[in-house]
Amino acid sequence: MDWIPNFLLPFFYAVTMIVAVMTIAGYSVLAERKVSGWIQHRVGPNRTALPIVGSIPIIGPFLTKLGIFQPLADGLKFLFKEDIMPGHVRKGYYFAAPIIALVPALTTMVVLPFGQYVDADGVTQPLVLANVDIGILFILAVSSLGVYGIVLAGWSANSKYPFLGGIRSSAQMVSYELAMGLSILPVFMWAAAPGADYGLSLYGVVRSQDGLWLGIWQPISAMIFLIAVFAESNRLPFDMAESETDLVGGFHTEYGSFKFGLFFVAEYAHIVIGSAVFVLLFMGGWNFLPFVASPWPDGVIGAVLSVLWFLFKIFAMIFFFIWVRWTLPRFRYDQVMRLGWNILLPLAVGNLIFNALLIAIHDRL
Amino acid sequence: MSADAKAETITINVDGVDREVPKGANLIDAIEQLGEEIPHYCYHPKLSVVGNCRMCLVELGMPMRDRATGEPVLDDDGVQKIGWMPKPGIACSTTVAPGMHIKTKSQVVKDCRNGVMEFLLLNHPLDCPICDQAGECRLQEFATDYGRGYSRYTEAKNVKPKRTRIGPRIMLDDERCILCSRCIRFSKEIANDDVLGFIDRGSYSTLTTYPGKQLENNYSLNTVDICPVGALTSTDFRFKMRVWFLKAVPSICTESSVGANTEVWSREGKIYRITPRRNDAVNDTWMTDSGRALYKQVEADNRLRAYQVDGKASSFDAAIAAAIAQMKQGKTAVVASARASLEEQFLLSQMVEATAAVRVDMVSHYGDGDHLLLSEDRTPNLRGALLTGLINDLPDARLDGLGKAIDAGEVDTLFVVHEDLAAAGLTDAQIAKVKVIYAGIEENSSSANAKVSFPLLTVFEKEGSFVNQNFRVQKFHNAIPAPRGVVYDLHLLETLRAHMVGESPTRPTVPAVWELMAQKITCLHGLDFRGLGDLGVGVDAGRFASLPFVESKNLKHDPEKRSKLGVEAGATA
Amino acid sequence: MAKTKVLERKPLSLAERTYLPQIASGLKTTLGNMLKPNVTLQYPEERPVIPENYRGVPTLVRDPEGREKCVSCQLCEFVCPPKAIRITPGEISEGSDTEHVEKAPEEFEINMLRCIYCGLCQEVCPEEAIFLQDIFSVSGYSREEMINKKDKLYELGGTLPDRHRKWDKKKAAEINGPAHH
Amino acid sequence: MAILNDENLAKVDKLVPKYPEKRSATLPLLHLIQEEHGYISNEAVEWVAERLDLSPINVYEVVTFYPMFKQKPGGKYAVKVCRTLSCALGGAYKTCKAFEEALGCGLDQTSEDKLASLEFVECHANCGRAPVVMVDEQMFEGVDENGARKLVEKMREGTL
Repeated sequence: MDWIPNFLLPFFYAVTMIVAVMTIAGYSVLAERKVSGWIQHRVGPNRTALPIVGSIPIIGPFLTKLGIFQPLADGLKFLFKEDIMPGHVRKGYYFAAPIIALVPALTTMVVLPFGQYVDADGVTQPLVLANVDIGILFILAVSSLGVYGIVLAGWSANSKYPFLGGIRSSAQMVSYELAMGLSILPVFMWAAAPGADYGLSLYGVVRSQDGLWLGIWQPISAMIFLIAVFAESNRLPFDMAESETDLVGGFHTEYGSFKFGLFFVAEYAHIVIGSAVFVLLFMGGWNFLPFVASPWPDGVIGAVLSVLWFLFKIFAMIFFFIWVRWTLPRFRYDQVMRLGWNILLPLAVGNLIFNALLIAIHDRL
Repeated sequence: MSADAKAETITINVDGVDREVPKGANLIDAIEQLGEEIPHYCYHPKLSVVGNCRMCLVELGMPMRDRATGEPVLDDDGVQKIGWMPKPGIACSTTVAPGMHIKTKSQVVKDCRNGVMEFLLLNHPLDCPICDQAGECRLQEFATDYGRGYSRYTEAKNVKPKRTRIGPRIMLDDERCILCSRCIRFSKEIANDDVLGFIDRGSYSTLTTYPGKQLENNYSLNTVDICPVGALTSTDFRFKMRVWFLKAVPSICTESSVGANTEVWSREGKIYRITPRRNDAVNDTWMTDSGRALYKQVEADNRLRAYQVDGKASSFDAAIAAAIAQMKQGKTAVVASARASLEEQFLLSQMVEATAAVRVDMVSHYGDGDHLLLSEDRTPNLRGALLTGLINDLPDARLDGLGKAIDAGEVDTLFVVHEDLAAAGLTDAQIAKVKVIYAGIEENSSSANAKVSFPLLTVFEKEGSFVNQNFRVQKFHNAIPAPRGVVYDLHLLETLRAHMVGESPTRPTVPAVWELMAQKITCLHGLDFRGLGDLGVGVDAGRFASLPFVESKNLKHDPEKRSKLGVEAGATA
Repeated sequence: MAKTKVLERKPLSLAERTYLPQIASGLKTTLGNMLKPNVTLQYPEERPVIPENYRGVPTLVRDPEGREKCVSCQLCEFVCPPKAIRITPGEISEGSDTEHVEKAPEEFEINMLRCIYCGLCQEVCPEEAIFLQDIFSVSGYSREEMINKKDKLYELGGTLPDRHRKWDKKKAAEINGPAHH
Repeated sequence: MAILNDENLAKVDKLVPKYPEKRSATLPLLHLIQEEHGYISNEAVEWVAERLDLSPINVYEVVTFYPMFKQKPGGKYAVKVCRTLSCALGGAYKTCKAFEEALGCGLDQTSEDKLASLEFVECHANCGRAPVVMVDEQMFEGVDENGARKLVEKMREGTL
């Protein structure tokens, strides 16, 4: 009877993971609203209160003021709003689109390591659902599927603004996927150096950043990757697909209630995943600080601390995402294309060649 | 008249400018004709001069002459010197004289007015916010021109009774009274009812009636009009509406054949009061109290408000169809009205032609005249019916002739305008024998038994003209909108006429009807509606001048003179 | 033709062309703003300080004796630019305590759907009976509800001190008779 | 209506034609009536008006204008205390007060026993010795408070 560890346990882990990512995504929305409020000298959501929790003397009002309960209310609202479907949409694709948008975002987390556990034998093991060697390839492959959701949504809506949004989104996705892929090659060229046994495993990348973080060692790669993540997750200043000023709402113009909510969550899940990957690749994962040995003790406590540290970094990245959003204006479409093809792609190729040469020279020495 | 006036002018010098004024005129009137005003309270052009308000003080002077030789006294430049009177004099009791010099804007004059205003305002309660006169108050107007803006009087003001009923229609506020005595003079000189007077003296002076008497003659409300302040107010209009909201439309009083010129004051389709409009050829500046109450017929309970067929409300088109069907059966008689306007009578005469009516009758409404502004004929337009050819002789008070015709079976259908058949002497049996088509303002015995009833409009809801006792054509204007759904009387008559002859009806306007009338009626040749002006035009009575009209001598009517004038009447229009 | 002066556009430096310094300074600005203290007023709980001459909802006031000050002179109705005021004047019946005032509004309506809060009614009122006070938030479920009737107007207006006591003086004078004997 | 006795009626008949306008006889007629009755009633006003072809209000205006015409019956004596400047300075107010107390009535009133009516009037044109008091047609000078009381006593005794 080994179906419990073989089947039920992974399932439990997966559900936990989904809940965690979804929760973080939900609270990213809150963070977005709150931070935008602060940046614009407003207060942001501060009214929603739970019946009992909200009335606990000091804590209740404080949480309410922070808007902690707001995502709950938003989620409920999305759930219970009337589900309006325009008459002119292509129904099957219209329903499939939000699911297709969300599923890849959630799937990528399977290969995301989020901490380490040193067991009683002193063996360090990654905390991950599936520690596959081709982790980064998996992520690149699956996450770029998310664009199908957007394209389908744009097309199935059968009206011009969503359609334009979908087209733009796919073009953008194609443009930046290249630069993104090329930008992380040097990372792996260094991390998966001959002798290291972990190939394209993300865990391996983190392990390799024990001392020096790759973000410092490979700043150009980090920058290109960061920009590409912005573009891939359709964040400002790259939200061509839904730019309100010229496309009304882009691909989700015709969506409402829970289906819109799915898109919404998918977008923020992308941010979470993107932040996590960036942290893993360039910010040392759960490693404490550059050149400082991680002080995590062995055992469960060390594992929890490493996870928390990793989460902290993710949150910092999410904050950065939001911060950028409320600072930079949206690019024009042609600017987005030029940046992707004319600048980032050559830069990434150049960076790759430069690093290859560097490694070649390094190996000769 | 105007030609005469032009011949008799003299030159006076007003504020350094030589101006032509009518000879023998009062100085205030003369200046008014020049388009300027000398402020005054007690003076009234139609009343005697008392000169007790002192507001009209002006500087007066005559060219100097040497007393001994009678030679003009010249100054160094060889211009005749002006002998200014040492003190200002009141303009109201000064008659213009050739060469007279007056100053109306000098500092002295202004000081005089300032002083007079200060005294008048000493004990004035300053209750303009609750005063009905506010907005048309001479005291307010001159206080803005010559008032000081604040009072130097620190003592307590005089207190007098605020609401004394000095007549059934008049309320006196003693505190506001400036003792100009216009009302007293009016009662005595115009109304011949000398009941008002000032009792006590000094600051106790009070306007009052003799104990046990009231100002209750039929002209009492004119005292309210001429009161320059808010001392006398009409109980009917009191506190109802501020005058600045009211729109004044020139109209004609329908009470009697005098045809007093009036102004109808309304706001948003509701009439609040009627006041006289000055017309020296008709009513001077007066009118009767009873005439002022006529606006109440607009909202009277017995007003006919809807088109009816067989006593049931119906649409205009259905009522027209029913009436036409009835009249086409033939043997239609028409009872016309002297209360309809000239244009309506004309269109009715057209309709009479179109229906080939067997006879046209009219009912007279005579009462006692007061030899002033209430004549014996209580209809406004009897002479109009004569001019339009509806009738050829004076009507009787009873429809006996028509009654006989009905009895003889000569009449099947009766088209009645305004008149009450039972009151006009038809028996129930006679009425029952015919089908009645009634058009009128009120519900009465005619409408009660009518096959078809058409609501007509009051004089306030339409425009048109009346011919008064002196064959003077005077027009009235639309003051308030007609009741919902009721068409203009002219439209109704034209529709009936057109359907009778199988034409398609037009919507006749008063000026358009006038064009027709001017062609068809001899004495209206060359006239048009606009040309009547606000004061009306006298027309040639022609062969009707010798008819034995019932009007006796009154304010502007002299039957003897009238019949003598005959043909000339038109010429002096 | 006015002379046009062509300004030469300077070429961007390399650092400027990367935009990175600009982005960094932008981020600095937004972060600086974020850390500044907030000025937002938590409206329904916190109320703004209403200055004395604030022009809120027009109301009718009573004098300290509880007498209605309005004498329905209708000047406000006249001056009201959007014609929001509607007064039916009435007479104070003889024998009442305030019969010396003679006139009071029988009905007084201010249509808050029309009112533009210009304050001309307050300006023009000779009896100091109408005031735009500190109420700034009005709402209702129907048009009828938005027309403030006389009762509502007095309820909103309350009582204000009367500096002149004109009618009190007048009444005293009526009781005591003329001052000079 | 017996407004005037025969003697006065005869006077009236002589008076009226003396004036070019009848209206001018109003004052003399009113004086006659006041002399006979001591006051002028509304009936008298109406009688005068009829006699002179006037409206009653015209006569009424005259009656109310002059303070010397009484509209109500007064006391046996009419006491008039001067209040104009020199008399006022000379103590007319005190004198008046004394009269009020002695007669037991206020100003412009008649004492309860109908003895006298008291008035505080403008100058009697006899400013020699203030205060000046007139009782009916008799002039008294220098009437102080004591003088006033004495005058009232005399009136009571009928020795004035």
